[in-house]
Amino acid sequence: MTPAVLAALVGAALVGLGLYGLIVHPHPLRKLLAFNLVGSGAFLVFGMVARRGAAAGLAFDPVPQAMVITGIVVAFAASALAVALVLRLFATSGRVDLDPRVWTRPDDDSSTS
Amino acid sequence: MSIQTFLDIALALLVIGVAVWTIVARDLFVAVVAYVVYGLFLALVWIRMYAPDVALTEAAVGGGVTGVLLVAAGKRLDMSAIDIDRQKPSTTLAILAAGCSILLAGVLMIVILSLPAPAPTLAPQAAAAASGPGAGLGNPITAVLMSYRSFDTMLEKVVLILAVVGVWSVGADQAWGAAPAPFGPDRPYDALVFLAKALAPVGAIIGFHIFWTGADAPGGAFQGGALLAAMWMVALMGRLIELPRIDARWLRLALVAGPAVFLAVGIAGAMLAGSFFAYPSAFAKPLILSIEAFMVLSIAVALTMLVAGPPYRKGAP
Amino acid sequence: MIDGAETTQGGDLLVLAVLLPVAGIIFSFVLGGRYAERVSICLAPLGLVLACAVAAAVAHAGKPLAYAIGGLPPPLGIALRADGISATMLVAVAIIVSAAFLYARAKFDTPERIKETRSALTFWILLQAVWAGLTIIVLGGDLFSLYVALEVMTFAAVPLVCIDGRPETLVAALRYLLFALVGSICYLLGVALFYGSYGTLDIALLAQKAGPNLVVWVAASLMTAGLLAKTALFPLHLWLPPAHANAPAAASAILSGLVVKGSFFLTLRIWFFILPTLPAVGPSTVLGVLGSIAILVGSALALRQPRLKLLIAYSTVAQIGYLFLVFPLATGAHVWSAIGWSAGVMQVLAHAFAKAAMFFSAGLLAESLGHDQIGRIGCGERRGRGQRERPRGESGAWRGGGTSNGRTHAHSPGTDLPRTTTVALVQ
Amino acid sequence: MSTAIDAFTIVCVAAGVFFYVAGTVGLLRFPDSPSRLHALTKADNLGLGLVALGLLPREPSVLGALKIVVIWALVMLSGASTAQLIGRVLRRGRR
Amino acid sequence: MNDILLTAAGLIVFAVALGLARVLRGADDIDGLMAAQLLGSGGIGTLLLIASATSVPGVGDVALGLALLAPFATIAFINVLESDDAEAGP
Repeated sequence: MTPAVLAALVGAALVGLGLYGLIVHPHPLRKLLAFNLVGSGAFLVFGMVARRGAAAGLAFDPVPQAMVITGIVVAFAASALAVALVLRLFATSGRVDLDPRVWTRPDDDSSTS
Repeated sequence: MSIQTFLDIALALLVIGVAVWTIVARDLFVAVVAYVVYGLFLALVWIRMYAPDVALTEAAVGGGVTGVLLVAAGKRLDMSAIDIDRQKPSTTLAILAAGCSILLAGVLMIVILSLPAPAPTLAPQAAAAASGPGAGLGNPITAVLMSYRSFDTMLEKVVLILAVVGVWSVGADQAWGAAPAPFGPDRPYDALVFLAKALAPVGAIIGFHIFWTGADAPGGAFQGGALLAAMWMVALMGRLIELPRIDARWLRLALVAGPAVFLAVGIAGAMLAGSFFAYPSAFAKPLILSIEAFMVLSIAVALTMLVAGPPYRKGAP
Repeated sequence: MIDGAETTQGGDLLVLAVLLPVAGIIFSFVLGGRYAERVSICLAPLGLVLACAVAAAVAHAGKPLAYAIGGLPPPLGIALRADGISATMLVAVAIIVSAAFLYARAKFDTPERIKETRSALTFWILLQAVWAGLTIIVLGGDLFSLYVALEVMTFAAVPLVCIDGRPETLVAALRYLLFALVGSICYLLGVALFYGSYGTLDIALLAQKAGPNLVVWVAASLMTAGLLAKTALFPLHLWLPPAHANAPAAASAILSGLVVKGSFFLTLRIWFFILPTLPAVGPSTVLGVLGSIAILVGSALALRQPRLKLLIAYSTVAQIGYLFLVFPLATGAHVWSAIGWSAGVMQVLAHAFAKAAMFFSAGLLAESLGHDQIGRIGCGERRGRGQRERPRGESGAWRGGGTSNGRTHAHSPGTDLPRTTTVALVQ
Repeated sequence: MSTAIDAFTIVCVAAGVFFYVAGTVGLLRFPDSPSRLHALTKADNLGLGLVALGLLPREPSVLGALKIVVIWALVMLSGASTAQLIGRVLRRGRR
Repeated sequence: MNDILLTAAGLIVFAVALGLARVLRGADDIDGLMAAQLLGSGGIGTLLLIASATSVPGVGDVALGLALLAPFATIAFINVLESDDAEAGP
């Protein structure tokens, strides 16, 4: 087993682990951490694909590596947006639950469009 | 078993261990510390995969800046969130989640082991292209990002702008136009000020160095931009400088500079080189480097503004 | 089958169609204030003309248009392509987005004496971003570009949901974001596996290479699962109703009419364009069954909603179910496959237009009445301002029932036939 | 000559590893936070410093050597400052 | 020689990773932070050793980047732990 395949297996495990955290944690920031684990697991799979594609004097296939770099930046942007939403939610309501049961049904109060 | 294999396996176990810790940690702060540590180990894994570019990006963006973002958010949420954090999930949910996760991870592992060998690759084409007349760059990743997949790279910069717009959009109406809430305390400790004064300029130089070598060696606009963003944030935490108002014209210009220049060069390519996003072969390298220079600026500003959050005014709801 | 990585006649139009809204975002952001609105209004007709030109060129050529960006053909480069369905979608997107621009002018204008307001600036930029994302999705020829386009759309759609800043909308937006992000990552994993198997992400090249093997099945399943989360097919529909019902009407129209179609369109791309050779009876049956359940569940829940916009949002859940019926209908080489495909495309268009129109109408209604509680849209209020401002045609058939038993009855226009039928059946 | 350099490297790196280990043991075993902080700084400064010193002669280019020196200097700078910051937080009482 | 350096790298990583046990045992936040900082400097040392022992280009630059990021993260975390000023944190 090459280091790359090993890393990809770790990536698969991370995807599973992150998915678990995503489902189980009620706190949105913990969910976000779990999402980041899933993301980095997926990137490791990409990394293996890149490393396996070593050829022509290059130690890796640069195309998937470039994609990983793009993906990391996008995942960060997503985290930042989610954090902003959570903080605003907390500032306006004092809660951060995502559970719909916690919230009074939105139909009952104001209904501006 | 060679020493390297042993190290690889041990590193893999460490990564998984820290990841588990991130998930099961008792409170948010510890989970975030674990996540930053995780980012560090992950960077080592990327090094072992011969991917220093990714390692640097992962360490800077994945671990460092994301960690700072989350820990600052945790502080804002204060203790209030603890009651839901302490909630134990129901056993059914936990078992269901564990089942799904194990299934997904298992299937992925099987598929990973059954990928075809020899692996298909674009490395030969990319190698030829990177040293060829098309781009003239020694770093094939930069060639791919800036030339062959320039379209994706430009779009990804647009995503960053949209994220900034999205973050700003959750601010209060009354605060619009103001600067985001300041980083750090009003009167920082002397040691912090000293560190910020010493670190920020040196770090800025290193950020530029990493961007500049990116043309021919690992590094590039993303990594350089992320480091510059970190250094800007260090200076902000030491209160050496203050955050700009979000309606400042220069800030808006800096945020769009990267994609705008990219777009302009791309459209110019249609007239000068016969195709959108094509570079005239004589000017490929200088053009790419100048686009990257603007991208560094945009990335550094965007990352910082994303961490800084929406505009803030005392008393605004 | 689409062949060719080479740029065809008229391929420039595709790049222009993509770059137009992207340039709009950049200009709106820099100029700020009321210029964001002006830029949007100016670009909309241009986009419409470009979309029509693309459609005309595709019809004229009788084969797909293609453009290799940078003159660098796939697999290393990226291609944009327009075939029949993408040209149709492009025109539909341009029309509905233009309509939303016009509709939103009243609510999201910047007052004279104020330099810039939060909701106006962000709304116009985000709406253009949805437009950009959808354009790239229908024209993109590369799976990774499509991933970035999906993200463009997510990043635009989520803040649109919570643009008015109430806590309910923030929760809805957060849940939407989490679903969408997980969907993106699943899609990305599939992309990695495709690249690992075939060394390319170009849709046309993959179509030539991909065959039925384990990796392809898992990759396609992961991507489909991710896209289903974004499309809100049952059982992943939970995020949709609160998100779509709480956004401003112009945004709801775009979210319900177009944004969910973006990820649905990619599902079509995967199964009918990349993997047409797969014996896909199994997956198409699964998608068909999920679609059927979505129709029943969505319709039933729609009937129980006390608010007009929630009702319309649940109707979207049901209508998404109808969209997925195209999979069992058009898979394979049956006599009905071609008709099934056309019907599927028709349903995409019909729902896009009808649902956008319904949200526009519901928005006007809510604006004039000050609420959108179905029970209170009664006879008493009919003679109010609402009567005068009610749009012609689209929603003339709204009829509020009594609230005596807490149950409300509402009829939707004929374009939303299946739902009306369900309503009738239940009644 | 090369053997001498190798020996120097090995000695320095081994000493560096020792300080890292010592720092960790200190972190694990010392009774209170200020003494743990003390252990931490030893690992930071001496551990990394010795490793860097050992690797310096192996570096073929001047730029590479300069990089190592800069890294060392950066870690010294930040280690000293953050230790002081941590100390202040400790003195003020914890969360 | 390279194997020796790599072994040293491995030793450093595992030594500092043991420091994490401190946090796992339920110490307070400051201890967690110190463990993380120790890991940071251990990571930099490891990267320097790997850079010297293997032919992967650019590892030195990664170490340089880490040397900048470690204090950045530490300062941010300390900012959070200081609970005196109400007005802090981005």
